[in-house]
Amino acid sequence: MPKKYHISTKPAPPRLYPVGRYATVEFREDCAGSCRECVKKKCVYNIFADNYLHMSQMDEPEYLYTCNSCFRCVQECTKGIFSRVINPEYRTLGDDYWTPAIISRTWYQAHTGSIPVSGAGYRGPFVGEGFDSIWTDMSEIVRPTRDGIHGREYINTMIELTRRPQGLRFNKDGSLKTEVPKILETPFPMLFQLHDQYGIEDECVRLSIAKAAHATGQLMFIKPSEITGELKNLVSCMVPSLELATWEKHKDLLATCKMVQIPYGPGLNEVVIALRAMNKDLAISVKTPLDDKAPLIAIEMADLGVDTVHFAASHQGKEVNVDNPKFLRDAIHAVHLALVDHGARLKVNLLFSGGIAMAEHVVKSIICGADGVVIDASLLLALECRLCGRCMDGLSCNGKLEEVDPEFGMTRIKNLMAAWRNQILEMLGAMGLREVRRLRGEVGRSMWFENLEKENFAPIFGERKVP
Amino acid sequence: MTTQAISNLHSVLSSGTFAVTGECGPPRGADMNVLNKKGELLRGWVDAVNVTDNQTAIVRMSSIAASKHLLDMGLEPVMQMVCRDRNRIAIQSDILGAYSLGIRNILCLSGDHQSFGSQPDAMNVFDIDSMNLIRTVKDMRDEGKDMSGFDLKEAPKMFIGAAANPFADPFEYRVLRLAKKIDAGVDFIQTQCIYNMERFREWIRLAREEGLTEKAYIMGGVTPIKTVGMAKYMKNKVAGMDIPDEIINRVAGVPKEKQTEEGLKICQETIEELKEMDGVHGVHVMAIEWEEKVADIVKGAGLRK
Amino acid sequence: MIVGEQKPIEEIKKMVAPYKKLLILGCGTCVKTCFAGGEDETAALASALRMAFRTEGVSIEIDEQTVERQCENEFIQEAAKKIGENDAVLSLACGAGVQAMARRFPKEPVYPGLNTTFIGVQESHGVFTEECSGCGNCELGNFGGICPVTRCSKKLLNGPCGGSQKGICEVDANTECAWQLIIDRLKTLGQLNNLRTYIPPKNWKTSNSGGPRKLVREDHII
Amino acid sequence: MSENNRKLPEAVETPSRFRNTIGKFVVKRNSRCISCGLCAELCPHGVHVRYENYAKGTRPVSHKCIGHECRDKDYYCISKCPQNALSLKINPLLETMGDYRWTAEMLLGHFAMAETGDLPHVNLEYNLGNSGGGFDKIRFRHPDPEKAIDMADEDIDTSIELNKTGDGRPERTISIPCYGGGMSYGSTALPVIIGRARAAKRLNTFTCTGEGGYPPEFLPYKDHVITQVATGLFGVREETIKYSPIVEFKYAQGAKPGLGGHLLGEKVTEAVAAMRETVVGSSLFSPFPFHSVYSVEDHKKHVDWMKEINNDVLVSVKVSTPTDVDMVAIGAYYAGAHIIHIDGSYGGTGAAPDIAKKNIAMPIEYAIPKVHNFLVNEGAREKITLIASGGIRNGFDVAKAIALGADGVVIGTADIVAVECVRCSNCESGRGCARGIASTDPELGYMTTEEYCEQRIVNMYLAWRKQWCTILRSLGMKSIRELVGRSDLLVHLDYLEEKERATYQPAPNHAMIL
Amino acid sequence: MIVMNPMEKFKAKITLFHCINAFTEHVSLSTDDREVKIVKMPCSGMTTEVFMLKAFEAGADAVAILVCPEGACRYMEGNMRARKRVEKTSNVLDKIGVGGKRLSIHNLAAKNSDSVPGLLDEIMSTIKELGKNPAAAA
Repeated sequence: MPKKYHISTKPAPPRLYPVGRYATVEFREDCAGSCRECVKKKCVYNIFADNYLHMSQMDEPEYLYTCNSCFRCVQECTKGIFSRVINPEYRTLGDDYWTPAIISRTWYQAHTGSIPVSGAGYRGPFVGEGFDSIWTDMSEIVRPTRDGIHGREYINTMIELTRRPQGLRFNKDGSLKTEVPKILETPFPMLFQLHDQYGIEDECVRLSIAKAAHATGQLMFIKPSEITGELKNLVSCMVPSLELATWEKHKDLLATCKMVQIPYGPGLNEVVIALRAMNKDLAISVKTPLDDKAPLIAIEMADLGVDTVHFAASHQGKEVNVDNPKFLRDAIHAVHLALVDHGARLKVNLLFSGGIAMAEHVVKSIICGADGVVIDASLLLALECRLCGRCMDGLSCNGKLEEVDPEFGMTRIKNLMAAWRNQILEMLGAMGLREVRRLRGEVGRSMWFENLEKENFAPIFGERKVP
Repeated sequence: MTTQAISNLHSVLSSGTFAVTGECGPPRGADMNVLNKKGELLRGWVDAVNVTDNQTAIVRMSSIAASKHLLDMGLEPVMQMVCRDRNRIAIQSDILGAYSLGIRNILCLSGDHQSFGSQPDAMNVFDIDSMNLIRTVKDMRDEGKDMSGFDLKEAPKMFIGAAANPFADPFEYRVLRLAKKIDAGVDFIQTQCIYNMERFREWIRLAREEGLTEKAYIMGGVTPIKTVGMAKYMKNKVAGMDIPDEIINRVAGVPKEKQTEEGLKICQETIEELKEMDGVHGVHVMAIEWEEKVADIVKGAGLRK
Repeated sequence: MIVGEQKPIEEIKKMVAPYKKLLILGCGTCVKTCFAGGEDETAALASALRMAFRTEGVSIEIDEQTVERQCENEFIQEAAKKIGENDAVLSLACGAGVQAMARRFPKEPVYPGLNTTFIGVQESHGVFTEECSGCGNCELGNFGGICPVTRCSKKLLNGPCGGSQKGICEVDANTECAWQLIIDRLKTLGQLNNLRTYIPPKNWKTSNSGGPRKLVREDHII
Repeated sequence: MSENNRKLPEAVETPSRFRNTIGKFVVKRNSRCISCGLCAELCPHGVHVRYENYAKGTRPVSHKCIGHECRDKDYYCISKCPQNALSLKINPLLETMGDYRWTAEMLLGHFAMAETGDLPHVNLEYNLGNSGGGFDKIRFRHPDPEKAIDMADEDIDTSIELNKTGDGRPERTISIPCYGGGMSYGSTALPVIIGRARAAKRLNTFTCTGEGGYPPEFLPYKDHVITQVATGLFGVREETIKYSPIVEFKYAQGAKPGLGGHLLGEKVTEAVAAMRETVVGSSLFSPFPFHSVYSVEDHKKHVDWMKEINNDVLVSVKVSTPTDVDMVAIGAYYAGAHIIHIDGSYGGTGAAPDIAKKNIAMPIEYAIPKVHNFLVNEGAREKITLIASGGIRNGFDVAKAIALGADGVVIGTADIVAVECVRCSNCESGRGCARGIASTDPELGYMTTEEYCEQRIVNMYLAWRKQWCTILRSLGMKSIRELVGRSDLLVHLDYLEEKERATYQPAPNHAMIL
Repeated sequence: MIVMNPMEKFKAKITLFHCINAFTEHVSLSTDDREVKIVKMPCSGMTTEVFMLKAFEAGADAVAILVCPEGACRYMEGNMRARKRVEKTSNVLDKIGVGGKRLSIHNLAAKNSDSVPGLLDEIMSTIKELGKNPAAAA
């Protein structure tokens, strides 16, 4: 049995007072005073006692927003003076896609390394856009091949990033004739990169991510100019992102790397040939924006023999520079199917970035046909970024990212990755799969909203009038 | 009611004569001449003179000393005593002292609250209330014992009076309270100034019904109105005072220079009505700091010549 | 409950001026109920005092803590650590609390931050009224549950004085005449006859005229 | 009046166990009030209460207030108050309450039903959630007024049969088309689960043990308690099977299919550990799946085993809703089950990974017609009882589920809401539910009483029954069994032309912050 | 006594407590001569004396509370509570030598955030008149 892969976690409480979800509202003048029944004393979560502690220690009353929403104070207060409110700061976190719930759940995972578990049923909408219109399937009683929750630690989440030979040929003596390039793998299907919009340009942020990549055996895309200071010691986990025109300046760097990333563009072929000539074991990733030409580019790259194509979607997971952009779900599936039709799916690996905000997005991306994903904003969130966008306006960071201790940052990212990986295991376990690679393109393991409606509702209700 | 007359006032009242008492506030200083002057103005017109005890909680010569001065002038004092300033020890000792000086009438009062006086910061005592005080004097007189039950060497024989305010609220309680005071041992009652005759009549009727007018001598209180201003002030600012609007309007209805005269007239009319009223045994003229008019009033009402 | 009121800040400033490290100690029971010495008031006073001294260029360290009750040993003890760290204590408790602190911490100067005003109740929001003088000899039974000793300006036990008009005490237009209340209530209860009873002079020995009072429960002492 | 209906219990007013019941409106009385008592005389809903011999105005009973609706009535207290001492506003709290599936108004509506046994008199939208799909978009087609019948509630039959196989085992009929979902001893407070059993007895239906063993407190109600046999087999003993009228095999739970139960360590108290034969404080994860079941044959062996132990037992098979749920259902039928119980993905749970609750398996709205039609095509539909659960929240959802093809439903969350769950979803954290429902904490676990839970749950079902009767009457049906599979009576808003859509009640649609 | 020169140039610090229902920050209120710190309160009635004092203690030269119009408080009386507290706290500030005028409360017409810069200008002139907060931490 192979050695189990494991990401160690360690609680890493936030440096800043977290943006709580709820606060209670009460006017103390209405209070009965030191009431024997005082709900502030009885609070199961003891938030009020903590509030008083903070009152004497803090300048700003952020701690007001710490309620756990059991409503007992509201309902038990002798004089009924309590009400509740949503923290306006919480309300304005992120955007429609990166919802406050996603952001706060990401913080929770980075803090604890645990997967979010809650009671009561699902609380969200029936269906949503993009990934939210996919339900995954699971194995039911009469299906013999599944592992369930037990033994799931043996589920393999490793993916490959190098091209594969199309078949194996052998010499007469039985030895392998086909030349098999060196295989590059990552232990879980989430590669790291720096966000191209969010996040302050600070070495501690890059170092936090690099350290986490190093500690987990993951790869991180990075520009050579960003490899400064202590990052120089961690190049083994880095994938330099080079420009076609200037790549040769970084030959030294390439000597220590396993993979390189270059953009799609004129002159690419020559660069690929030159890189191959320089080091045949160097994996090559070609990065290109995710647009309506993506399927064609994927085929072109497969034929060209690059190892991996990295499609970058928008921050909200949509195609870029297109009039009616498709969401990742359909875009990934289109690229995947194009390669399958072309008979080239096995030649090349597909990575997608942008809009991967939750562990379920990783699984669903893979179901749609990706080999893996590249995450960025989630890494910043782990470092207590609030995705408020102030950094883009050159304003100070609300999450004080510039003060992150790289060691702390690494722990938070490791925690997040451990939590995500565990969730991937939950889903794979439920599906009875032992390997994440087996999931790639397995849309049969999922149920799509349109199909379910067509299959089950159309016979009853007729034709759907609302898209 | 004791049979043997204790004082001049007692004998006047018990003789059935319509008694007249006046009032004399001791000076805010040790000057006896003021007292002499006031005494002279009252002499001959009244049967006894009430000597107030730091009235309205303003510091004045003690009522015991002032009473003694009047006594020396040949007037009969009614020594007022309030519970505000003395505890029960001081009260009893003062009564004994007063008696030894020849004072024979005592009017037992709770006393105005100090918050109106010259020293609102003072601590008040109110160890016992006026009801307790009445009973204390009575017990000292009739049983010869002080409050602790100690046999006094010589019992102070005092003619005991108390105040009653028919105009204060709650009205229904007023007669009850009178009864309680009489039960406690009061010999005579002086009432608050009467302006609201209707209410007074009702009060005395109820007192009669309860048989109270048989048990104690009731003297109606009167105060002449000097000006409309004074009337209004009394109406609004003085506690327990009830001046109906008709009275004020009547005074206000005459020219300013005639207002005093009108006030005196009202006062005289009141006395005349009291004289005829069943159960009223006398009148108590409170012409405070206006003693020179007492003669006019008494004369005008045909009480003394 | 015991009702108190924060002392003027100038007075407090003068009291604590000699010290470099001051602990403001709140009390979470009665005086919290009347918004004079709970957690919020402690924090507000601490903040105000710090600023008051700062405006004068005086440096003083002000620490704060609030215990459940300053009149109970178990709770007082919770403050021991902070008291040890400070030069003086400004107690936001009633007089009893201040003295309890002074007694438990013999070497620590303890100053009162409140004026203890009376034993009373909150009649409505922000209105507190005195209801009991702790005379040690409760006569409420005679008076329909309204205390003339406390609520009559003259402590009259045998009926109202002549100053009561329209239910208002002669002393203050905002004070109800206790006797009016007593009579009204006895009338409702059908016990007006109570008033005919002569109430003998009150025994004030049980009140503070008898010197400092002490209650010894032999059954509690082992 | 049918036999079944005669057994229906009485509604008894059972107010909130908390001092302040949350209402849609807030009425406040300020200090200007002179307690004249006019408002108490005026208000027909009991918002203002005047106690005999109490001299002060009391706090208004806000949750009974119908709000601005009575503005034009002559009992509108706000304008009638001579002192202007009353004010009225929408309760700002509502914004922070509930979620897409259970909106604040749905919660309040259920609280009101559980309190009174009647439908709420306050204008609350308690039949539709804000989820934007499924039940929340499905409506009953406008009924033909000609068909409507005039029939008293008592005469309408809402009972369903649980044994349709005709295999000689007892016919078990329940008076309402619902029975209680499994809630284990360990996840849920004892008074709550016993209260549910007592309610089940009075309503002539069932409740289910869940996977936590069979506490002896259930014994007085054993004829109304289903024993669940789940993958952990926690607390399952031969005698508990013998007690049971029905045994439920839990293959999966809709909220976390493929994962098995989670009971976090904090909730494993001494009593729970003893019941489950395990160690105090250690988290319990039920395995998935039954490691002895890898085929229909294995499954049949299981079913036979139960039937062997108890000759009168009926067998229910609870599965979640994967793509092949229809195949699973028919498999269960051939293995000899009496009831096939499909649990949709949006159902309740004491603790489940969020990722599972949201993503794994399909919502029940799809699964019901899928399974129903498949069973019909296989000719098995008349021989098996199809029970649906997982995201069925209110009386209307029940009726819609039945019209889509279920015989009846299993209810979990709504029972818990009846005993005042606010779905804060902290069931699993720390000491468990702060409201004393999903907790075995020695303090929190006893915040409720059996009597209270029993009556609140009874009340809620009585109110639901009134809704069912109204629906059935309007459709001209005398029995709820006539409604089964009548999906022709349903419309889905997204499948209607705009004009027709406008004639139906729109689906609530407001942004929420969760 | 620290003597302040009122004419001394400094960047004024203003702390703005606002009810989340009364005001939303659209534009940055800070300018070259003032730094505005914004504290969102669930209701202005939650702004207790402590918060106001703490803001001054933390160095604010002025503190303003933005509340909903009279009668428009979602919690019915929060804005009135806030006003009463401001009156009281202003008194305290006078007594401790900070100056009660530095604390102000403003009813904003329904979500009329545009008037806020104008308010801040008024507050600035008060600060100019009174000088720097003498109680600010050194």
